[in-house]
Amino acid sequence: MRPVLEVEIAGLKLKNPIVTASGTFGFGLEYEPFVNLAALGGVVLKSVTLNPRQGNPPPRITETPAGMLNSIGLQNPGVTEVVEHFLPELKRRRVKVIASVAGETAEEYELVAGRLAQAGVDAIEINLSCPNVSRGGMAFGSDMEAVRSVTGRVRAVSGGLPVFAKLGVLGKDVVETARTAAAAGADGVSLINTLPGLAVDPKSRRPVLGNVTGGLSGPAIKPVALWAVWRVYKELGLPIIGMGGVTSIQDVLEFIMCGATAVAVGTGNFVNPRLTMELAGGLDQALSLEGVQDIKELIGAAHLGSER
Amino acid sequence: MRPVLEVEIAGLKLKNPIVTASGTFGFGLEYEPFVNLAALGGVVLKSVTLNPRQGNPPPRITETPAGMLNSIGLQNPGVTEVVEHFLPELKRRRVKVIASVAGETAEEYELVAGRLAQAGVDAIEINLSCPNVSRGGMAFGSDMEAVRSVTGRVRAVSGGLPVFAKLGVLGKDVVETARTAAAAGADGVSLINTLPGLAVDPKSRRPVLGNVTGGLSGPAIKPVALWAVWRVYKELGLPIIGMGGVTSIQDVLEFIMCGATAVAVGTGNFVNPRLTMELAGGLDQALSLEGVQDIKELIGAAHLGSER
Amino acid sequence: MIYDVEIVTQRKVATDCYRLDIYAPEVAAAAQPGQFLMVKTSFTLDPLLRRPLSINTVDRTRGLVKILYRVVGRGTSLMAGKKLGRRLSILGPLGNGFTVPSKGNFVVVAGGLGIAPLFFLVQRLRALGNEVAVFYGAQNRFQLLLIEELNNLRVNLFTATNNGSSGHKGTVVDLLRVQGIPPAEIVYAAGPPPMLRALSGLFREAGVPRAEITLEERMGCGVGACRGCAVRIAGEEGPVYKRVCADGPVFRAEEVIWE
Amino acid sequence: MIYDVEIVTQRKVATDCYRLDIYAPEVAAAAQPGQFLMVKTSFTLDPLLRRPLSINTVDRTRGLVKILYRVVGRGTSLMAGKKLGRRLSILGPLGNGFTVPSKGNFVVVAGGLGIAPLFFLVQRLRALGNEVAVFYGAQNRFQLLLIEELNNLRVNLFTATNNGSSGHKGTVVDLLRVQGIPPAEIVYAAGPPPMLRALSGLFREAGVPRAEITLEERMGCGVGACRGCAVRIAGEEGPVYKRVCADGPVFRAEEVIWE
Ligand SMILES: Cc1cc2nc3c(=O)[nH]c(=O)nc-3n(C[C@H](O)[C@H](O)[C@H](O)COP(=O)(O)OP(=O)(O)OC[C@H]3O[C@@H](n4cnc5c(N)ncnc54)[C@H](O)[C@@H]3O)c2cc1C
Ligand SMILES: Cc1cc2nc3c(=O)[nH]c(=O)nc-3n(C[C@H](O)[C@H](O)[C@H](O)COP(=O)(O)OP(=O)(O)OC[C@H]3O[C@@H](n4cnc5c(N)ncnc54)[C@H](O)[C@@H]3O)c2cc1C
Ligand SMILES: Cc1cc2nc3c(=O)[nH]c(=O)nc-3n(C[C@H](O)[C@H](O)[C@H](O)COP(=O)(O)O)c2cc1C
Ligand SMILES: Cc1cc2nc3c(=O)[nH]c(=O)nc-3n(C[C@H](O)[C@H](O)[C@H](O)COP(=O)(O)O)c2cc1C
Ligand code: FES
Ligand code: FES
Repeated sequence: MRPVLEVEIAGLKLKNPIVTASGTFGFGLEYEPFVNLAALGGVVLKSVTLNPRQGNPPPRITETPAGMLNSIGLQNPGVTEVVEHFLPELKRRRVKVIASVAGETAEEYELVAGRLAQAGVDAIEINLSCPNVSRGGMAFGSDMEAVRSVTGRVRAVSGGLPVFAKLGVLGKDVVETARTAAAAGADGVSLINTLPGLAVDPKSRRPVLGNVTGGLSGPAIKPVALWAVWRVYKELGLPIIGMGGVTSIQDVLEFIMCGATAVAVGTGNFVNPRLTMELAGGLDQALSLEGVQDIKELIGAAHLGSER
Repeated sequence: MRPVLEVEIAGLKLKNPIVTASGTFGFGLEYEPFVNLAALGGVVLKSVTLNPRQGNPPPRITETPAGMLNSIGLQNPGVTEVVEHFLPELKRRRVKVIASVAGETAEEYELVAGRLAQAGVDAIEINLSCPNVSRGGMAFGSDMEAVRSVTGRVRAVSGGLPVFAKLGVLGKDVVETARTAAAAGADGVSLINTLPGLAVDPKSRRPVLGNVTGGLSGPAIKPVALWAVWRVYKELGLPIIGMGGVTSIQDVLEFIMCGATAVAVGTGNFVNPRLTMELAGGLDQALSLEGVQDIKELIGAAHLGSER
Repeated sequence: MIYDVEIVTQRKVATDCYRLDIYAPEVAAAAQPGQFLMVKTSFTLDPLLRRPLSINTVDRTRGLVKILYRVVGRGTSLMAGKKLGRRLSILGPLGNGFTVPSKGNFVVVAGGLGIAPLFFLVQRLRALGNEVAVFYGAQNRFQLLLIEELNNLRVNLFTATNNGSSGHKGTVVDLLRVQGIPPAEIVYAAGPPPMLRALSGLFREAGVPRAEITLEERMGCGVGACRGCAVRIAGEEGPVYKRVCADGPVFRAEEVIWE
Repeated sequence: MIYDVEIVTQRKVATDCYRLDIYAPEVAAAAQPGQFLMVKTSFTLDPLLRRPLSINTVDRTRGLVKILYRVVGRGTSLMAGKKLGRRLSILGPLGNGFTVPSKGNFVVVAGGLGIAPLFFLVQRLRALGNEVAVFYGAQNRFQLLLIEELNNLRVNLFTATNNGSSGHKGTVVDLLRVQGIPPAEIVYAAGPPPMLRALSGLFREAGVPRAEITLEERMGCGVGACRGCAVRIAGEEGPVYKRVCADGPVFRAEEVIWE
């Protein structure tokens, strides 16, 4: 008997727990030469703002030990283009779509989320790591008042759709941020966004990235991501989309055992563009080998024996 | 002409910027088969508490991508043994000694620092990442009141010695923590302590570490460490001992260009036990190649051209 | 698009420069001049990302794809250490190549490793019977690669070296300034950014009808998804960031905004 | 103590098991049975840490050090892929070895790869002319390694395999229970923790005068500095954590506190 891979997270049914991490998979179509989108649990889109954004000056990417820094700066075509062009394409492919919402103000988040909800996405993810212009660029996610207002507004315009708050781990304790987001109406959380980072080119004696600082992702951050998932699951028991450095089935299982219901692949797509498909396909065998009949048995399994 | 490698950090003269990271180099003597201690800028000792501590249950170490997790739990022989046994040995070797102080209460920090200062160490580093028992185990470093009181008390018993506050980057914004520590009397800061992390063994479905969570160190965290050094240098201009993932001369230069005056080697010692010596010895040539006459020219050099 | 391939030959062609042949018949069949591969240089997690490398040429009958590269860092030095028989993961062919018209006169300007993508282009242009003038500059004559192969293609070859050990003493830009750009339907160029920038100015002054240059930028995905490989391009409504991997790597010289 | 060495031979001796010879005359000269090396398996940053591996034996005249290991993860599989002539960074000899008395009767109990450090011990004990009985258990007869070498040393060899393909059918602990522990000044053991735990009980019951076992724990530094390799030991004032790398890896069976 083949193990059951279907999971339900905050009311959203996914055929398997494998989804993509926002910003690493474009709008899905870019990966069609490698991936049958319909075989994935779902696709999380690049964060979208109200108007098109050009993003940060290059260089935008640099490699670091077992990881990478990026400072894309939310380059995206704006919500109208996404609603009119990409969503209809994705719908035809019958893949679950989780749209990621970004903005410079709480109003912008609300407007973008409203447009996307109306356009028929399956869930909303709120990218709370954006700089808040009205607070001097401090990330929304480290200001509990901003978390509350953005989450509340997005919740209000998202109808019955599941809403996930995507959090980093710096600034405020992640459990407190998650609790605040949940209280303001988030159905679950996405953990974790990139860590802040910087690299210097010793030859030129300048920061490598055009934007000076960037976000650290990839296998390097996996232990931190697992720690965040573990704590939020243990303290709050919220539905979690876990991510950070996933490159193998073993990584997927680690996230699930820490408490994630779905697992997102980000930087791993760059290393192996077929990774999401291979993971979705390989879970079957991995679970059979371990005698697991339903992947849901494993969610949070590593907590058994620890005081919860 | 050989480039000048001597640096002065918060009044402490080091013959070169290379020091060891607390907890990774024991009390120095363990590395004598590999390293001539007197050739280093200085040795930062394992964090010391008032009484001997046994530390956490094993396993205490696990490897992660380009990094490692540890949950040693401050195993140390207590301040008396350090003062009576290790310090006299180190003194005979004419190496600058920076003693790292830890505790469960502000009183304990004060007592330990006082004993070490009297015993003639060259500087004090306050390990603020310890769990504060009177605040339910929350790290001292993420509680500004605790940072103030611990730093102030240590400052008061340290006479004229330079005092460095060693900070992590979670909990509170590192600039704010550094500012608080400096206002309370710290002469400089050591950046960064490990990031929190966790690993799961999918076979046993349990966390790998006996203590469940641990501290992430090694090259994986280097970008985060550089980011912290960059920010504290830019915002506060404090003297900085930089560390996190140093394994090469290039890494040392990156830290210095971001604003560190001294650079500590931690996990890198495990990979290459001679690393500190090789770096101290190799700086000469690296600087000559670049036409640098005095390493002090490079401190913060990557900020030139950025608004400071 | 993604293949696990075997290294058929690898040989050192100059100081730090290697030419690698891999067996990848699908790629050989599909590749166009100017396209590139994303190559995984290690099976561990460090180095993590793939490296973009141009398709230097293909041998369709033998199913081979050739790569010409210089060791500049960890990824390329790991590649240089791989012996024949070792496997490599490649992704490609990627990107939009050069325009290859079936008739006309063409000028190709290569600086250093810029010859890597341009050699394939020259081959194609010559195979179609076109006239091709190649201006090729390098540090010294040992760094002028594929000279014999270029001569076999019977192109008009002009070289420049910084130390004058072959051809004009100076850069290839100096050479073009001295000699003038021959009349051509399209001028193509590849090489280091300062050279391309100088050439773009020269092409504009000379009134070159169409100039195509190939750009490099650090890459994440290589397939157009991450927006990591941004380059500033003059758009109809002002400057926009385009993707080297998916919108390029070949761009028209006049649309690139040099920072 | 730290050497860049060359691989002289590497051969597969059983499924997933390899024996590696490296040229390291200083280490060969200094090594004692029970000591280990910290081996760097990669020149990149992943895997990062060195791996502890026992000294299986040395050939002092030829300056060789031998390592017997099983591929269980990334580090060991990278090692297995290294061909002769490749270089390796090693640190050692490290730790405190077994007591090697010059006279007496001795019993050696090996489970699986536990034979790695014990083989060197048996050689030494026999070289001194001592009587040695070896009890050796493994999954099956193919996993019983170095049998010919042990026979050449003229020891009393008793084997056990889980499937009965050689010797007693069952574990080496079962075998010892059935056959009884021969009288000996010291009994030595190495193998998986559950076996060592069971043996420790057996030795206590049997009134063995002195039992030395070698322990494994994940290591950071390998030189006693980081306190990463803690093992709980009964101290005079209660349990204390000792370091496998510097206080061991050989401990007296009765002082180990099994968790
Ligand atoms: C479309 C494209 C085609 C290319 N074709 C070739 C080719 O045919 N032959 C060839 O030798 N090289 C080519 N390059 C450049 C090649 O990708 C880099 O030299 C290579 O990625 C360096 O990898 P590394 O790990 O050895 O160096 P790293 O250790 O990653 O870096 C070493 C140094 O190289 C520089 N560098 C790294 N990546 C890039 C990049 N993408 N662009 C510019 N500079 C970089 C950095 O400044 C760094 O200091 C091409 C690049 C692109 C974008
Ligand atoms: C003093 C000492 C001597 C040793 N001698 C030998 C020997 O002679 N031959 C031999 O084959 N092995 C020996 N080992 C075990 C060997 O160190 C591990 O098998 C090796 O480190 C695994 O590395 P890896 O990268 O292949 O596995 P990893 O990918 O690191 O891990 C694979 C699995 O192995 C386990 N593991 C990893 N490291 C250890 C460890 N240090 N102790 C216990 N389990 C571990 C983990 O559970 C993990 O799931 C010795 C260990 C010690 C401490
Ligand atoms: C190039 C790049 C772009 C990203 N863009 C976004 C984004 O637009 N919105 C967002 O919420 N996260 C973004 N992220 C963060 C990822 O979604 C993910 O949280 C992070 O990379 C950790 O996962 P990984 O280690 O698997 O990449 C981006 C990450 C990368 C590498
Ligand atoms: C095994 C181990 C033990 C450590 N113990 C301490 C300690 O006692 N006190 C302290 O302030 N930092 C301790 N640290 C943190 C290091 O001093 C350093 O801040 C961190 O490891 C980052 O540097 P690295 O990446 O070079 O290791 C320890 C780190 C490791 C790996
Ligand atoms: S490298 Fe990702 S879009 Fe070009
Ligand atoms: S491994 Fe560091 S003390 Fe043993």
